[in-house]
Amino acid sequence: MLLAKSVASDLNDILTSKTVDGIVHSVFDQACNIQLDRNSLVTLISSKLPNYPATIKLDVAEDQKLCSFGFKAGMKAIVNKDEIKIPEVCISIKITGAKVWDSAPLFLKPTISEEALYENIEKIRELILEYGKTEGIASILNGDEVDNNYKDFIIDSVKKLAKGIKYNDYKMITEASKRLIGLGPGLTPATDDFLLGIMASLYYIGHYFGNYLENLKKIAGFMISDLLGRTTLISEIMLKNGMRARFNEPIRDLMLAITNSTSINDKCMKLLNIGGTSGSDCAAGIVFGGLLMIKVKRLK
Amino acid sequence: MVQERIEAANKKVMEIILNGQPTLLDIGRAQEIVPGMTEKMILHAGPPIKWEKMSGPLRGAVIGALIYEGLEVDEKEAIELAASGEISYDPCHHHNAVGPMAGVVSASMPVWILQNKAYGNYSYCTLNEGLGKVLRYGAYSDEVIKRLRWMENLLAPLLKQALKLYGPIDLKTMIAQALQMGDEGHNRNRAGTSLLIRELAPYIVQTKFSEEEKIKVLKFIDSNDHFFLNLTMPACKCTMDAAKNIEFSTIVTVMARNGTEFGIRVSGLGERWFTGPAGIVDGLLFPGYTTKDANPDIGDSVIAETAGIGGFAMAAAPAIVQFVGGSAKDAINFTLKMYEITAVENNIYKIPALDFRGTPTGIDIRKVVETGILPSINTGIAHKDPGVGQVGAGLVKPPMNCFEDALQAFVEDLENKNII
Amino acid sequence: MTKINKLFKQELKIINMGLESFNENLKKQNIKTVHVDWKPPARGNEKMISLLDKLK
Amino acid sequence: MAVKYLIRENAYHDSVTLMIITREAKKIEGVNEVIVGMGTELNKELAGNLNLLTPELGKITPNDFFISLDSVYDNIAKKAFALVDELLSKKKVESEDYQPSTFESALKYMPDANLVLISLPGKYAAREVKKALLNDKHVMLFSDNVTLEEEIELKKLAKQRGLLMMGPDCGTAIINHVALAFANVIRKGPIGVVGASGTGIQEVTVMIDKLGSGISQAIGTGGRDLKAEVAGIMMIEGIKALQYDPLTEVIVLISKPPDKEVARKVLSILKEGTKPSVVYFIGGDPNMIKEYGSIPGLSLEDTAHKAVAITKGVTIEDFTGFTVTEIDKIIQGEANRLNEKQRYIRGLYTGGTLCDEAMIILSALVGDIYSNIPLKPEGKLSDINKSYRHSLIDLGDDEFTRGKPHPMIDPYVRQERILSEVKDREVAIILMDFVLGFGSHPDPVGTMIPYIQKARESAAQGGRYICMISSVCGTKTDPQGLIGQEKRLKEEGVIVMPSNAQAVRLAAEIVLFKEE
Repeated sequence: MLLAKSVASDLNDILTSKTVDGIVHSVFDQACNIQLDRNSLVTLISSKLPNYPATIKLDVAEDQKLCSFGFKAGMKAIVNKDEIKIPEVCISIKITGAKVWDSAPLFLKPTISEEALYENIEKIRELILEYGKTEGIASILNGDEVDNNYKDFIIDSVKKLAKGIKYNDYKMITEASKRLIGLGPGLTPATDDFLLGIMASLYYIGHYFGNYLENLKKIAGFMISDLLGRTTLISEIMLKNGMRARFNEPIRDLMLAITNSTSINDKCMKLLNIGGTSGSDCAAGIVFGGLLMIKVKRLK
Repeated sequence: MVQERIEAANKKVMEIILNGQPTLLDIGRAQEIVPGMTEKMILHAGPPIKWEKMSGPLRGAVIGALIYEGLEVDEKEAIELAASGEISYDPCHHHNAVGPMAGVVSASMPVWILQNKAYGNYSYCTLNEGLGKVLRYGAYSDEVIKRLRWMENLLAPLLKQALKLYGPIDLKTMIAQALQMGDEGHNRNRAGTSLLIRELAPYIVQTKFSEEEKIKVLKFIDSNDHFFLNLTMPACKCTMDAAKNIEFSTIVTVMARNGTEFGIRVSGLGERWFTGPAGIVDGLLFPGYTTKDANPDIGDSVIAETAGIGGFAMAAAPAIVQFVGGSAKDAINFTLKMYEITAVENNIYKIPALDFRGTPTGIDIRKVVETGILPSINTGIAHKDPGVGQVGAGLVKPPMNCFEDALQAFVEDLENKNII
Repeated sequence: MTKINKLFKQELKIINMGLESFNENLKKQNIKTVHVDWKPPARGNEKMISLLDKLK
Repeated sequence: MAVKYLIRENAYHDSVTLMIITREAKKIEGVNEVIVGMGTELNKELAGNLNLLTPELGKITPNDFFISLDSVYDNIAKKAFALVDELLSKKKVESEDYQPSTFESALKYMPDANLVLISLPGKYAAREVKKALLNDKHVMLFSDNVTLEEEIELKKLAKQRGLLMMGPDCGTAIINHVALAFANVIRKGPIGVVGASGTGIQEVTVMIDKLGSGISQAIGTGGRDLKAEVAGIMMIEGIKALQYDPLTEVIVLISKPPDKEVARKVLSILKEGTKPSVVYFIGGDPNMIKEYGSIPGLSLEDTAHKAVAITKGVTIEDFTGFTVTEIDKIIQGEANRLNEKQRYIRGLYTGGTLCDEAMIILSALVGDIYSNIPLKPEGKLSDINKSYRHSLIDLGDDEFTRGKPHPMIDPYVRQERILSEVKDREVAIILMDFVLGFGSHPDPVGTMIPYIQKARESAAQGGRYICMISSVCGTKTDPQGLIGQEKRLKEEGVIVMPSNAQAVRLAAEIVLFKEE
């Protein structure tokens, strides 16, 4: 029997007292995804990872890898709000009693000047180029230096997306985003992470400039209005959560820091360290979206 | 021809071992429960041994047991009685029982009662006394005796009641889980003890004892990581016992030490012991002690390795390998080496770090002799003087001659039967 | 095609028994190897070898 | 443009792994472009832009993993996909350092092993070889002290199962360009070698490499293969394999003079084949070789020259000269520095076959040679530790190596020996081989230099100059590096010749020049 250390608040909607069957969708060193139906996933993560929406962090040793429990894709999982059982490997995970991690957006009253905000974003750009991984699309921040198939492939769509947001042209947003979903290797293709970063900036920096959340949500909604079947299930769910302004802990922390603090290095590095290129791709989205929102300020 | 016979016999033995279903049923008083147990009998760990040959910790434990039983009141008289011939000594293993370190069991002691549900046979083991100065390390001071009485008068009855409320406990699953939580089932029992407490706690609370008593019992179990060891051991014992006396089998069914000698029994060789001098444990000594303080290897706990856990499952418990200054990789290699001398990979006991490979199970004396690889055993180190207690923990190996002698006897047996 | 000619087309995968330096040299050439920690059977004890042989 | 692809349905891999795969796949020579990812529309479109999309790839879903690459070579695509599989299935646990205790157990860790390299004590070796053969594994048996009966039994078994059984006492082989035991890093090329002598194979393959060509395979047979009792079982199997091997154009055979009947058998097998061959029976009769239509080699170097000449389609000529310019000047210069009494050559060899070859060349030029492994019984040194007249010593022979490492691994014997040789006032020339490659000492020249210096000093104290001539059996790509090793010898005033044959010839010329 394993104990859950924390559980994301949004799982309240997914995990109920009714016991349902799911299947283990995929297993990695630090994470194991359990698919409940076509549209929902519960992700078990090791205690080493930060909190994410829709995840349950397990109370296991830091270096304990989840694949070491014997989980394999395709195994049956029996799930309710108290417990997840994977009978094939005799493991049950007790959820009751775990700390709830509130994955809801956290908007604070901005405390820094626009100039400081701009500097924060520039700082992130520097950190990405220095410490980030540019094999994904983070190299988009760096002009033409890096030869990268992905970057060349999307540059026009990225520009179009910027234009769409700037002019509040929903059709343009949808069309551009469509050309940006699901590109790149990995479970969360690089462009999806990038879009998630843009959404984070859209919400948090949009909020900094006093935009109504409803309007921001509308744009985010159009960004993923043609999502279905365009990317992996995991990525799809990640983007849907992003649309609802639910981001993982490092993104949320970084966004709060950008709009409220002048020391962002730690928070940014934490994000950059996520996944293969995911963290860097997402941070690139934050920079891109941030600069865009500074330009746009108030949505039309 | 003979090889096929051996393989077939070993296959049968391994089926029995893998199918074993050790289950905790109850607690009872040794004299009433343990077959062949009498008032003036003392059971001990390892192969048979006379009082004269006993090492310090075993003697200490015998003295303590005599005092505890009220047969004699003081140390001097107890020693006289112990040597008088009036007391009969017998290995735990001759009574379906096992005991850690000195392994001393006397008539009034409470014992766990286990049954191998698959084959119906029983096994027994005392309750673990905790750490520090304890009888199993040969201590017999007042506090030791007092604790034993408390165990008899409160701990055992309370747990018995809780068990009655709970019903039988499937120990195999619990041990399997413990292995996945960093135990190896011999020298690290933290996970197993925790699992046991978790299962029993709600029922302990429901017993008809006072709050204070319940708290004391829970605290007692909680304070002792090795509490579960005294369940792992009889679980292994009843698993292995079901596989004894299978003609032509070269699988080891018992390994045990009495502090002077190391002994093994082989399924195809019946009740015979093959013994050699007990080794000195190579390991980490607690501050203030040197190897000179260490008693030779002692205890029945090596039944764990015999059944495929303990040192054989070292890869599951990298923390343990620190006792011998090793790394996590060494822990894995310790386990991998044991596959060289065992018959099968366990179907239930699995090691996360080896991608859930089953633990190496079923020591084959042929493989031990042929490869020259000895079983590697995790164990505690007792002080050589009675009453001092544990001075360290580490790794030990049986003497090679046990296996060589057994092999020779095995061949002679077949020759006598005109099979070869 | 003989097994030798088949071998010529395969990636070498080598079990090394004996000198460990040979194994190291193979590893330097990026060859997959398993080195056997070989010991004389029954530690060279002739009596034991004959007993073991009787059981074969 | 030739697109090869691999699809795995419902397979999920983390991006770190996929990035590594992309990177590693791109590194493979012959792979022009590669894309790895999940089958999303955009990934497929990108694949299309890179011309890496096939109709099948077009059908996959975002939850399918794919890799698509452009390479005209089937085998390269296979290699890339094998790499992908390997990277994807890489166990998280590093247990590769575990060393199983028995052959049987090793098989569990590497069931698809195809070769077993055995260097156990000879007494135990046969038993393990047999197990390997019965499990259909090819064997290289480095161990000696395997009985002739065992050798015959094992080779028959190998032949019956179609397997290689190189050895016993097989010091050198290069299979699929992997150096086994003592062997050099040799270029790939069209020449296939079968040899019954370790350093013989080394010298020939090294010369082939130095001449700009390369080898397909170098199969060792062990020294006794061409004895009447063994009847060349492995030599014949080796030749057949090379005849069948599409990458081999020329076959080279190296052996000490074989049993006559066996020689006929081997040569007739060569004759039956279509591939040209060069045969060097060290010190044997070249006429028989000619009779069977093979080209006889006159030295290890000449053998290499002729094999390379065949592959280049140029005229095949005997090579018995020098490739060094101004050789006459060197001969004169060295001869003039020696005093009247200095007359003899002392060869201190670590490579057995190199010593054999030296004796054959030298005896033809300067007459009687003494040795611990003499050509004729009367040339046997009564005390192997004491040289006499022209002496060539094989320091790797049993009498020197009993209980000690071979001088190619640890040149300790030669260090002492060179000091005692130069004390002899009649010694004019010290001749030395340095064998590089895997298996050999990591710096054979370096370990000798202090002793070369001491030897020079000691001679100088007696008012004498010692001429030192060497050859380095090695290539530029050997772990020790030919160029550095040669350079350091030259810095010590040691003459470095491009082959053993030329080194020996030079020594002879100097002595002869002086006598005139």
